[in-house]
Amino acid sequence: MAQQIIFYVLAVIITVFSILAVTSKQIIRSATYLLFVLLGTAGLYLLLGYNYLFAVQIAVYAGGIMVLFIFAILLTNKPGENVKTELPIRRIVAGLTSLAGLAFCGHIIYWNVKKISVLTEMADITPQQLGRMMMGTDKYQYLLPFEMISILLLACIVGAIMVARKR
Amino acid sequence: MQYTILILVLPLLSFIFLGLMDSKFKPKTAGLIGTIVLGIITALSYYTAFEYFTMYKVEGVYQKVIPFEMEWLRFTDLLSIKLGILIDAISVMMLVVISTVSFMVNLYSLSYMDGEKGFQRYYAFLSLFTFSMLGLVVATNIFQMYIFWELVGVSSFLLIGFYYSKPSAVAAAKKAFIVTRFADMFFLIGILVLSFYTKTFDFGVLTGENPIVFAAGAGATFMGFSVLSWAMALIFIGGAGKSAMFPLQIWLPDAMEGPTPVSALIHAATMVVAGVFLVARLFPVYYFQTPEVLHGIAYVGAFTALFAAVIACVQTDIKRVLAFSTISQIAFMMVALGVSGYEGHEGTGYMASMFHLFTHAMFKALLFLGAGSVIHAVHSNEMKDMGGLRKYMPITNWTFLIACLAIAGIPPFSGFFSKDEILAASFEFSPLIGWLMTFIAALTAFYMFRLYYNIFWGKDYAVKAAAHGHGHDDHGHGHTPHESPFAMAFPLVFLAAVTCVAGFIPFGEFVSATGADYHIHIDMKVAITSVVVALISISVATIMYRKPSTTPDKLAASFSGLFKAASNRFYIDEVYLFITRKIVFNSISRPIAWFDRHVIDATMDGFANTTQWVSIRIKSFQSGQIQQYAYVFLFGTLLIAALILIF
Amino acid sequence: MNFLSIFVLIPVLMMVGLFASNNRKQLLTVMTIGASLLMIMSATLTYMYLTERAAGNVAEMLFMADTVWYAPFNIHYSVGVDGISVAMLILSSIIVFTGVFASWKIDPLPKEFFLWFSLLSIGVYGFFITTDLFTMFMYYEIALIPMYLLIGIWGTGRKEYSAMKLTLMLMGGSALLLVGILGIYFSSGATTMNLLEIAKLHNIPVEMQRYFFPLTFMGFGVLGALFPFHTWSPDGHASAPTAVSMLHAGVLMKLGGYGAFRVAMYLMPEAAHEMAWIFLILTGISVVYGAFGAIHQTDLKYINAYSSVSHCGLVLFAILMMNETATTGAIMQMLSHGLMTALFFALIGMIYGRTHTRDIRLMGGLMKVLPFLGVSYVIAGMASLGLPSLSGFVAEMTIFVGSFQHTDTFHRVLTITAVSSIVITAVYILKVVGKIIFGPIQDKHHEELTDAVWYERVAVSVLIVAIFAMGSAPFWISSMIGESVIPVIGQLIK
Amino acid sequence: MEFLTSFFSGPVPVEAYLAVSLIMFFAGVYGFLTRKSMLMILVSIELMLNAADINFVAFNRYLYPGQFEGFYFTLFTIAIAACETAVAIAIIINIYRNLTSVEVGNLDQMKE
Amino acid sequence: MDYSSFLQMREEFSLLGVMIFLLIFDIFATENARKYFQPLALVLFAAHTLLNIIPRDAFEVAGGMFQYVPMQTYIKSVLNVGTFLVLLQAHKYLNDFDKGIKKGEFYFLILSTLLGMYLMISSGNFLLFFIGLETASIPMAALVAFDKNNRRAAEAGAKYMFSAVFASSISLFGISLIYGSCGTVYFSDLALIMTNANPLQIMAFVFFVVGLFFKISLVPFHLWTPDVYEGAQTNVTSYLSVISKGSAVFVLFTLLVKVFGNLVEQWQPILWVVTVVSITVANVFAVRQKNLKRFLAFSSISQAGYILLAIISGTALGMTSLVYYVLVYVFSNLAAFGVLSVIEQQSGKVQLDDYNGLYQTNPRLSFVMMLALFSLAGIPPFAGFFSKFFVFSAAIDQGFYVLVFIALLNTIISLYYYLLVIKAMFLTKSENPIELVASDGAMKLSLVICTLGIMVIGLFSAIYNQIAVFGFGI
Repeated sequence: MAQQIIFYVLAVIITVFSILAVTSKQIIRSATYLLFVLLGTAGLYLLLGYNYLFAVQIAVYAGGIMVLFIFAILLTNKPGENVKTELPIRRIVAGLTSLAGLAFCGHIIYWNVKKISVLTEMADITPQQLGRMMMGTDKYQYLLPFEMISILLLACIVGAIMVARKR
Repeated sequence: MQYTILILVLPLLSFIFLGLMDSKFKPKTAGLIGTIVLGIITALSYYTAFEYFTMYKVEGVYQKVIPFEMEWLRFTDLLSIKLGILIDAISVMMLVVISTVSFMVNLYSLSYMDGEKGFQRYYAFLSLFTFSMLGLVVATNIFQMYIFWELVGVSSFLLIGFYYSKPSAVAAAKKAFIVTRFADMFFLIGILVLSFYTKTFDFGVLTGENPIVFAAGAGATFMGFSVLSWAMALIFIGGAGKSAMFPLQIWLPDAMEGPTPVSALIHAATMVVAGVFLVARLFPVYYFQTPEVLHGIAYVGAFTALFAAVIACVQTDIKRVLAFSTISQIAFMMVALGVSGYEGHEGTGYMASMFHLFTHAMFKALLFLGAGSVIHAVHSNEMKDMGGLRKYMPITNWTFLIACLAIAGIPPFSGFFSKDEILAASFEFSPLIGWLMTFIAALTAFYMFRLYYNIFWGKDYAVKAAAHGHGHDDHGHGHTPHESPFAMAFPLVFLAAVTCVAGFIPFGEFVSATGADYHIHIDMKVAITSVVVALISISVATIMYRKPSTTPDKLAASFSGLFKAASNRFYIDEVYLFITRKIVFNSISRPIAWFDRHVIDATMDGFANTTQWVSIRIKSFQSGQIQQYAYVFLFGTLLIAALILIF
Repeated sequence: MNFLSIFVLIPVLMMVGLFASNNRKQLLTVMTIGASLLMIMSATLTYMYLTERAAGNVAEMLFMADTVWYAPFNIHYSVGVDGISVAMLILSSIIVFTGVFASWKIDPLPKEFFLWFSLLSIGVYGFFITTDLFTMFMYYEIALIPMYLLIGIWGTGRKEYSAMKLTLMLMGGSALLLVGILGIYFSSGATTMNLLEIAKLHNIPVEMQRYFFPLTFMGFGVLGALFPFHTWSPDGHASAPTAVSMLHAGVLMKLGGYGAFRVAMYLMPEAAHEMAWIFLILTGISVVYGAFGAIHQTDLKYINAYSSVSHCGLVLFAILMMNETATTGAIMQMLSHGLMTALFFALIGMIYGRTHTRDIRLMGGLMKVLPFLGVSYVIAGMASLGLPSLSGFVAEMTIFVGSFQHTDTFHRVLTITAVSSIVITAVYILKVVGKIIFGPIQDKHHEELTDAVWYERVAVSVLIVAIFAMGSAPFWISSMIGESVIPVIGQLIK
Repeated sequence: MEFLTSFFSGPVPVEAYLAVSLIMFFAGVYGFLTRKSMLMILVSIELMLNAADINFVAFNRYLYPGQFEGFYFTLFTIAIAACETAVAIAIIINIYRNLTSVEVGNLDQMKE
Repeated sequence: MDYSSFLQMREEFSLLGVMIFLLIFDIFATENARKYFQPLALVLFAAHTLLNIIPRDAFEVAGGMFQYVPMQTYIKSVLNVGTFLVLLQAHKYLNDFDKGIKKGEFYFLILSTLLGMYLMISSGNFLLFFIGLETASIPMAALVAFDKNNRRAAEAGAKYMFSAVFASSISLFGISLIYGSCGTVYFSDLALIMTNANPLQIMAFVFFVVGLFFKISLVPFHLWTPDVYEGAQTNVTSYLSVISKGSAVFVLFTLLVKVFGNLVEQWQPILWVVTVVSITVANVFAVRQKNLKRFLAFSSISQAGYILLAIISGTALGMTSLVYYVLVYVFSNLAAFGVLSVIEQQSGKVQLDDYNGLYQTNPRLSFVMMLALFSLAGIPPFAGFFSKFFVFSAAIDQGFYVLVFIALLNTIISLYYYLLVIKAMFLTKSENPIELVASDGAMKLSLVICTLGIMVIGLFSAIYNQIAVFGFGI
């Protein structure tokens, strides 16, 4: 029961703040709402038993990305300045389309996904296991993507620096 | 008779030679070459005639001889165009006629055309014409005939348009060509239909004894007539075009724009009788297979004869009078063929037709050459510029008179004999046609003597010239017309001589429908009637035209409607003009050209314009706004997913 | 190296030679030598072909050669000729030869002009020697695209518009064609692209033929000026420079007829039988419509272009009659039309070069000042209206007689309709001849014009001689073609 | 009512997670389509990526607990999101430097 | 844990080696040595290309996460050649731009995107695939904004970035649903599981595949293309239009057959519609373009549509034709872009009207441009004709007659706009045409290679036949 309640609380948080994040008039608030959403998501990971993921989510998103956001917001906007309002017609059209998409996808997913509501018991994943999977080269082991994402990171750093630096 | 091939080859060579060398020759040289070649051909023709009529008679029947034939173009196993020479009575007769007249015309032209620009070209064209005409008459099959038929047409076109910088000459040439071409189209279709059912082009097979070739087409009908009737009628239309039968006669009077010797050769003696020759050639087919068409030919001929004769009475241009006279006389020949039977006495019409063709060629050429002589002297075609010329041009006067008497049917000139036979045949066929033809014969006598008197008698030329005071000062011949030089006078005299004696040739012994002998016997009743009628007509003409008088004008006034209509040739030209200008040009051609530009082409351009239009209309999709791009992206995704899941 | 490939090789070498040339003299030398070589080659080929046939070789095609090119698609570079191709090769050589002389003074950019011209020749020659569907299509397109630049750069009048229109419409045709060709290949089992082999297999299902026959026929028909896809022809021809008009009307339009016969009819005989009536009506319209259209025109080139529509319509018309005689006539008509229309365009170009107008209303009496051109024009006109002893007559008569042998009344009635074109042709030809060649001189500037110079005389004389030769001695060419259409006709009446 | 009670009383079904992620995803989409500031658009993007992450995790945990594919996918996606954000922010800063504005509507120099 | 199996990934490692070497060289080399950066880089890259041109036997690495088949060597070689040409064309620009200090970044970014494409091509798992996709697109955004002080380039960078991220988010969502419905992200397992057309799977597939459509820039996912092409530096544009697109179509083909083979009933109609719409819409837009870069953008969209014809067939014939098409497209499009870029660098002119009368002043460049356009339009005897013919054949082989017919009708429109450019260069006279443009050696070399490629590839069937040896190769 506790699980359910925690879940629904998190769900409400995520939903509400998601919507607030994309509708708020103040950009800094938006960023804050996004932070809540991300934290909520981290909570879901924890709820599902993926502690490591929870940690990463907090560290990378809340720690890294949000900082970048705040930094960028501060750089480009005066804090508290309102975002200009869009044409309402576009908002309505976009909203309707999003709702239609939501309904459509929801419908398809709801009727076709395997309906399992019982969590199978999962043995605790030890950091060793995680590390071994991360460093392995067999099936269900992830050394190759790990290496490749490092290259991606390198390239992105180079690119970002190149674009962002003054000269 | 292998040498007959020379009759075709020589003029062709002459044409090519003269045509290619053109102005490299002196005019006189070119003329002499042409004339000499023609002289040789004439001699050859005479020799052929001599040899044929003496040596190729087997059991009293003249045989058909094919001394030369080669395959020229092969269509199917059965159908192929062959080029060859068919010698039989009528083709030999035609050879003689053509070569004689042509030779005379060549000779005559040496003087008549002297000094004209393009003299060499003129002789080249004459050679071409002679070649084509000879080829036509000796054709062994209908397709060969068609080939030469076309060549004749084009030579006629070239010769009529000889004075090519004169718009009227060009127009006349075009008209002649197009009208005859129009008729040729029917000829061609006729050939196609005929050959489709008979699987042959060959005259020998078509006119042979064995009618089995027609079996395939016997039962077939098209729009109520048998296909053979259609074929033969269509072929006749081709002949009618060349022979200027109503309603295709319109080109012939205009064709008088050409040099007068050309008119004499082509539009009086030879080419225009090609139609008659064609019908004669296919006579057995007409007679045995499609008699109804043959009768139709008779009626068309009779009407044309009347029609042309009436018009001839009121024309003032002397060459046009002769032209209508020609039409009328050819129609006589057609009538004769149309009313003719086949064997023995019944074949009078056929024989008469050929006989008349022969005699007519001679005296009509004579008339034209005489007219040429007159025109040469007075530099005008109009009767009103002439008169009293007998004093200045005695030879022309006498020869012209002989020709007039011949055409009027006064014995003992040749025309009497041939025309008499035609009348006799007509009376046998039906009294109505007989009397009609007699009446036309009377008209003939009338208008010919009207012509004669207007030229050679009447008010004196000098007086007229003084009165009008125009027409003579422009050129260097002086005021007094004078007799023509020898080169022009000789052909006149020669042809006059022929006209005088030709009637006594026992023509029937040479030419008849079956090839067997046919003895001419003059039907005295018909003969006397016709002579009397002719004499009356001549008298009337004498009264009216020998001295200047007001009678003609009064008559014209009292029949003003008819007179006006006849002077305007019964407005047939206008009808044609209406059809070509208004219907073909303006109602078919112009709409088609418009349709092509504004509908078909516009459709093609329309595709291009539509693309452009669409391109401009949809440019707002590319608004530059990422969010709109994303919206389209999303929408596209959802749409694809939805469509694929729903269907 | 196969003997036939030399026909393609020579233009390639010509292009190389042109590339290396520096001045007009060298260019012309290269072109003259190349064109003469082509003439000699086609004469040799004709001789060899006839000798071979006389020696009793009854193979459908002679001098065959075959090299695998794209194995996965069974594309081969395969060549071979029969009487039809030989005739077409002769025609091409004559036109190319005379085209060189007709563009002796081309300006500007002579080098580029001749390069494109040679490329065009490659396409034309290749098309006629090949027996492979793909290669055929390739050559077909090679021949099309140089037209754009040739017209666009060296043309006159609304050249850019016309060039674009011509190119796009012809490309539209080739789009239809490509679907047709691929359809033929795949529905015949995708085992061979060789025409002869596909014909031998004869296994394209009839329901597939019903789609591909019209596509292929129309595809080729566009180039053959099939109504209603002919509108590129008047504009294109009117704007093109002389030699290009000659080559285009003289040879390129023949690709259409040849292809329609070789590919569409030969490979899909059942559908051809079923659908012939549709196209017969269209071509029948072409014949009459083109002729009537020509009457109303005032531009010499337009007149000739519409006349081409009419004459080329007759080609397709005769092919569709599907009997030996009519088809032979069609091929002869291609030959004849090629020669005379080339002559026409050459003369029009020469007249235009002197008078600077093509409007018949502004000209007159040219015979007086330009006797050589005048006489030649009259001869061309006479050939066009089917005067015996000139090429037009033999071709048209063969067509008419052949078509009329059809046992069906509908076909015979159509034939009669087509026959009527000979009168209409006479009308517009004589109208022009009477107006511009005969009659009084219209423009006093025209009195100082000079007659044809030597290279123009060469071009015109060669064409006239060819027209006369074909018209006077048609037997050998007719039999050469006649025996070559038998296999195709055999396929059709099977 | 029964529905509601059963909904709350029973174990949390996988659909519930999916519903959350879906709402988050389409909120992101909505944001992308409507927000004016590029930074806001970036925020929306984060929502969309995050939604996918939730899916992976939920599927892995509920449906395919045998292996850790979804888990690792999420892990790497987080890293990728970080890369994206870094470069995107660099680009936004660059835009700001050029235009002194981060309004997406100003990116309209090239169109049609 | 046996890492030695990684050594089999020769292409990736050799490219990685070049990248790292260049990065280090760029950072640590002296000012003097840096002059040799570009020649060295080009030589190294050429060596990399040549070394990896021979196909090997198929193998798997990392438990099937990386799958190699010989066909991949061909497509990678094609991409290598294309990249090499782009680098050649960029030579002068990089030397001149900003005094040449950003050469290193340019090379590193380009090569890293290339590495990303390698991964996409060879991946056997959606995770690796997605990483490859991102590696191929995120640094690309930085590249698009390379000329960052140019407002247009900055704008293009932003547009590309946001569009790409939006697309990859949707794609990722799709992948998550695929995982949800199948329980694995390994291609080989997915192919077995995805047997019945579950709607969820179909929807997931659609969500996923539009990400690739975006990269190939198919209508309606193409809207970013012209703007980005126009704004980006020309060499980047050419890279984007040729290499990025070439890799994506290959991947699309592989995935459709290898992973979604059982959904063929679903994806064929999708591709059918997308092909028709892409070709038509792109052509209609292209007709009106005045800026040549935009013009080529629309042209490349329609070309992508033609490539789909090969994909939709889903056969070995289609695969071969696809690789061949990409090869030809590389040469043709890079020739066009090469001319464009050399002229833009010297005169700054990219408008169609500026090209009026180009032939008078720059005959060679006009000639190359003309060949390129003819090849793109599919005119024989140039290579484009053959490649078009083959993709049409591949589609017809599977019975897509109507589709091919529509595509062919569109070639008329495309011919029209290609001819517009040719018309401008050859037909239209101009008062002040672009003056004689001198191109540097590298550019000349690249144009010569392109020209040779255009003229020769079609006529020598060995190339196609060689590709066909590995037929399907999936």
